[in-house]
Amino acid sequence: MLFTRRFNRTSHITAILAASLSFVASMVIFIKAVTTAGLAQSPLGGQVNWLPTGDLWLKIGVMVDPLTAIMLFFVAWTILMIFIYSVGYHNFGQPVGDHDRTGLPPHGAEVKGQGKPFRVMSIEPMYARFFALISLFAFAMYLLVVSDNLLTLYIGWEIMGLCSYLLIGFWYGKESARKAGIKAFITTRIGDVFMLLGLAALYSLTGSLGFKEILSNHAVLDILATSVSPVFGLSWAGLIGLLLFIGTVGKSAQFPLHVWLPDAMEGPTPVSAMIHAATMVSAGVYLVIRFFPLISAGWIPGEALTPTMSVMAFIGAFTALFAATIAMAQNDVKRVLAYSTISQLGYMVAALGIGAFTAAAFHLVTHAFFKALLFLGSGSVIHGMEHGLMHTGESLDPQDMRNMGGLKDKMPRTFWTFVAGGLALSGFPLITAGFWSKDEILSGAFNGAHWAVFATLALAALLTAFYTARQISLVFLGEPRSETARHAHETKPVMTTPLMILAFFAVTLGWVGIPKEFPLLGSISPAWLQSFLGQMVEIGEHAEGHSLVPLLTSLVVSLGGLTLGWLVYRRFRSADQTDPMEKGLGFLFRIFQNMYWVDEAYEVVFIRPAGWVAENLSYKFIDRTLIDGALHGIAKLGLGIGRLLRFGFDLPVVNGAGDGLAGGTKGMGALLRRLQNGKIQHYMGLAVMFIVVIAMIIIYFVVI
Amino acid sequence: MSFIQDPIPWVIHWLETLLIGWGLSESLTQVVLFVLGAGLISVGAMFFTTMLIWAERKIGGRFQDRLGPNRVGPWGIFQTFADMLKIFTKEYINPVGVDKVPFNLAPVLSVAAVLAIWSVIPFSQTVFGTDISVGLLIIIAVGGLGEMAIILAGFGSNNKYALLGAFRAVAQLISYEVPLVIVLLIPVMFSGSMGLNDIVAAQKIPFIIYAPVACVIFFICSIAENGRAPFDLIEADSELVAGYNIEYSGLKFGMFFVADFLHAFTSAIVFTTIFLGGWQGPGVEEMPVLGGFYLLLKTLVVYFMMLAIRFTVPRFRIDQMMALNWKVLTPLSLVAVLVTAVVDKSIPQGNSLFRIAALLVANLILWLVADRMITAFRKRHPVQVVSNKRPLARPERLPAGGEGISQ
Amino acid sequence: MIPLYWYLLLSAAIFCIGLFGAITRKNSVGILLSIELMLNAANINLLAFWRYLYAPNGDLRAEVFVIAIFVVAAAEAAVGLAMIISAYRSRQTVVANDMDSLKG
Amino acid sequence: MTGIQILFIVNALVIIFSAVMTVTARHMIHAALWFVLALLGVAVVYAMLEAGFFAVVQVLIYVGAIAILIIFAVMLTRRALEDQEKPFNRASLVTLLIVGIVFVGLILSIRFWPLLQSTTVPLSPDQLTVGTLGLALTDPQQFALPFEVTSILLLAAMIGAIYIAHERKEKGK
Repeated sequence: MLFTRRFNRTSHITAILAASLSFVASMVIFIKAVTTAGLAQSPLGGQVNWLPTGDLWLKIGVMVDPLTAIMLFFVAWTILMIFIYSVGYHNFGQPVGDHDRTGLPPHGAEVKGQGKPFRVMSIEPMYARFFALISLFAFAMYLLVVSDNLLTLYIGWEIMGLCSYLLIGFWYGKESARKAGIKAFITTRIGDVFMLLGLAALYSLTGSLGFKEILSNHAVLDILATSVSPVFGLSWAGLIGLLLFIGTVGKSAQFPLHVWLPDAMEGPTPVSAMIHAATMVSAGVYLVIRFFPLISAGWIPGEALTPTMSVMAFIGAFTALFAATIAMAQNDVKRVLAYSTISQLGYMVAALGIGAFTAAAFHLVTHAFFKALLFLGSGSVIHGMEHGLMHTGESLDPQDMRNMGGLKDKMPRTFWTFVAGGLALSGFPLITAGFWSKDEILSGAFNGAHWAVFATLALAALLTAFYTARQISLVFLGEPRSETARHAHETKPVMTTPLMILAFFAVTLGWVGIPKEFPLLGSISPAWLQSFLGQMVEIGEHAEGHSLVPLLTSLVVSLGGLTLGWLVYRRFRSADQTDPMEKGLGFLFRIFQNMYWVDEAYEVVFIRPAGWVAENLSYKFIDRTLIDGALHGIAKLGLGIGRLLRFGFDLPVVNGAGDGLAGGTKGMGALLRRLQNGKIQHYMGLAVMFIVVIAMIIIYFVVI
Repeated sequence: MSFIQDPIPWVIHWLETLLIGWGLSESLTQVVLFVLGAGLISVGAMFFTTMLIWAERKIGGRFQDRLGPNRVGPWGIFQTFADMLKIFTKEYINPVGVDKVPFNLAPVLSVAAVLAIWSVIPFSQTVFGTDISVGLLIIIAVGGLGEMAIILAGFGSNNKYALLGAFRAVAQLISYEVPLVIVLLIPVMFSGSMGLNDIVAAQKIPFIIYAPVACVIFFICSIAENGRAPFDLIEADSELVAGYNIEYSGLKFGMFFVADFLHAFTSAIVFTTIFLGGWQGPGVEEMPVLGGFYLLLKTLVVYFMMLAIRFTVPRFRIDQMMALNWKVLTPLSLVAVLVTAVVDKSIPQGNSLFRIAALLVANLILWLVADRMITAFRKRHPVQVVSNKRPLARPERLPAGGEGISQ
Repeated sequence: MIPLYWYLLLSAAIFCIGLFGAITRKNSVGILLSIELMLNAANINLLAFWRYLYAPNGDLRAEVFVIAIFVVAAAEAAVGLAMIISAYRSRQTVVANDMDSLKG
Repeated sequence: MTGIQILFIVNALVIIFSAVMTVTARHMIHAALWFVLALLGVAVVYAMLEAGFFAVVQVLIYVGAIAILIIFAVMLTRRALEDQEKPFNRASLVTLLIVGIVFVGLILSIRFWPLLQSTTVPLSPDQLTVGTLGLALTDPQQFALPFEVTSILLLAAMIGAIYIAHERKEKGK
């Protein structure tokens, strides 16, 4: 990154080469994994000795079991597609912008062609940096997927947190982007802290972090499941599961901590696709799936859920519905998709909550594909719109769906692929992947007799279909509602080819998972996925008969939602016309549109008081002794707390503590700064002196 | 063993028995013999150097179409001794403001550094100073001592030119040590040992056939290491008067002088030992004494090549010298090591002829590729002789009306 | 035959000398020298222990450690001298206590 | 008092003396020279420990590379080195006290340890070859990873040193 700043070609060639290398490797592993029998019992992979600590070696290693194989499959595909796509998205080969500055999206460049000069889009100023960061992102995801112990998984997890922060705030010239980056970082950090707690608890209990040692070891699981933890009488397994699950809540944006994901749209579109499809949110769900044996420890299929699982089921289902309603009322093409992601993740979490293990994994895979497809498609649309903007100098938001319309004829390839993705998202029967996975989940909920979950998810599915139809008809169908839309046109093949490949998977991938009991299709389907993943969990899928109710439900909701949405938004003429739903729902719609004022609520509840505290305590103190803050661990802690309080999202309880600590630190810093004269040798002397003193004390008390 | 086959061990054995017969203890005998051997080697080296100086001047003369020394003795063969006398009797000047310790330490160090190399050279199958397992490393290490000597001389004699010369010298020596050390990995790879005896013993077929590229790189680097033309920027008389030894006179200068010639000859020996199979030759098995003659013969050939290069190739400019090292030799040596390792390991041991052929081919391909790349680079960036900053007196450059030209 | 603790005394002495120099020497190059001395003391210790306690049963950890210390010493010398030179370029001094722009 | 012991003592005295001179010498260049002498002595110690490889590497790395680097630095920062006032800062006495305490502590801790009276057992030659060490360094089950890590450290140091020391022509990019 340091050196390739000037050599854009080198940078993206390097990145794509690396991506395709890992892609090939993943495919090889995948084939190998598929063809190996009894993979769950004896996973592939190996360990290498790390540093010699005393007489035993600290080991790090990789492990490939069915879940990892599946993950590798879609992660590799989506990441490679996204990489290729982003070459086009960042206008490689276009001239350098006239007044582009690093940290701002490109503004376009004047080109003196033959005849009068006209504007074209200009290349991203920080092209090389983008590829460096996104490669790191991909690396972290691979690390997380193939790692065979929780520690390396956590490392990859944190690297991803960092990358998401850097990439969401990629255009750091924009205030909003900066804010969004920080928001994402802090929000996920909250989850991570809990996850770290769970990790520590797990390690201290079992003395190991390896998956194989813990998850496929009945003795350990039983002990964990039966022993009672100090916290609300949960079993240790439940408690740890809950903590890890909170980590997931942060990472894959479940209800209380979902606020960062929509704002993450500030980043470039490939990043959004990366976050939503390939890496971040998938990582969150992957964690829960991976730890499903632990979470579901002590749960017998068909019986009442363990507390942790019921929490997961509730949060998942609620998020699904909640986000779907919000998505219904958004106008930004990317925000709709963002909220749909949240709701789909809710599906998976709910599925896990009710113990439908393979269903969750299945939906994770299919969702990754069609969501990546949708995002890249929307990116292509935006790109086309911006291209239109270059022609007609009008000032409008190229991401606002109300300004689009009629793009079907302008950008056909994007249209068809987008439709494929949208249908998959809304679960269009039989031909799309989304249908099968969603149907799995619904039937799981139904057969498990979790009626509330079932009803919620069904409703959410209806809404999903609805807003998908809304989006498609707003963006592509009808008449162009602005000059720009009229001048938009198809993007380069380097962007559309990945779309097609993804579309292919979005359609066909569902067929590997057609359940056996499915009428007339199930007989011919091998139900490969279930058998492949089913070997992961000893508690098999509780498939007591496949009733037709969930199937019919999903049929009805998807078709109904689609038609409904199309009927409502078919005649949406001009951009400034009020949304037809608003007439229908009125106040409710405004609630949706403003996302239940969650952000505002956080603002009032957390940020204001925290900000007040930060202003009055931390600020002065930071300004006064910033250097101490940088140099002294204590002052750094004070600074960190000041930051944390300032950006809020922290339980108000902490404020008091932070208050005291910050105050204390202030005094401490003021006292310490006299020692702090910047002379290295002074420090060194002091250090040695104190070592000597401490050593003497120890010797005095211990030895003698 | 008889005297004819292998005289020196015979003599040593005889001395041993003699001393023990005189009633010396075992260990003391060893010590005495070591001291004796070391003294003999160094004295012999010194004497040999005088011959070398004469030969070099003679050959140099021939190259430059002169007669060379021809007054003292037949063909001026005693010229060097005359010079030695002169040097010994010269006044012992100690300039003002010099830093005593480094100034006086430098010449000794410079000679010692070269002589230390001789302690690990196997002169024949049975005659060598010591056979320790890291002989090559010792050679490189004492090379470092030589650099110390130069930098001390440059710093000690407080003189701008000396300091400049020392800077240049150390820059050049350190830079050229990099590819030198890298290519030394290749013989180590072949012989599986860093001891010089094992390396020589492994060369039934000299390594120059296995690894010509490494051989050439090593040759160039060792010329640069002892700082003679075309790498004699260290004492480039025309630029910095005499380099680091400008302030020296009398015996001290003589020591630098000797060290210079001795270093050249020593690097020739090292080259022979590492790449030309040292004492290896027909009939050394039954008659080890032949090995010494073979070594001397090969060494003299190599030394003559060095002289030829010295007296024919003009001096590099300093940037050219650095460019040659960092842009050509170092990458080439790295690639050579990699290629050699890959080829050598990929070929099953045993059928040595096929192995040699493969290595040879690989080296030639490498050489060709490097050559093509260099020529292509030259085509793209032709050498610019005249810097365009220099004001060229062109009539059209002159201001109009001719004012500005002083009458 | 030399008992082990001779080596340890020697290395302790070198270490203390180096420590003294590192704390009190004005010239930053001198500080660097002293630190190198301390590293050498550590190496003597490692090798002595290796030779006396570990080498008989073929344990190589100490030697690996010594190699690591060599590398660290080289790296530290390179980076340290680079920093000293650039600091000298910018503020014309090599006296460590004058480089106190980090003071609070 | 065998000969080897005498040799050790002489060598140790040389090392300590030159170390003291290194720390106290006024002229940086002299300090560096004493430093080199001390390093050579340390190399001799290695040789007495039958670690010939490390002895040679000591000479190679320290004398051949580090010492020359240091002398270079001394010359490049020459003007600042002409100061004739005493080379210590004002903390010297306190430090002397501290260091003395440390030294005494070390000696005591050495004395109280029975293991340290142990003497060598002769090694079989194959335990002293460089080959075993090299194999151990490249064996992934033994020390391959630390070895690679050290190499990466060296690379990073090289890049960093170049980046720091190379003066930038124009500010910014």
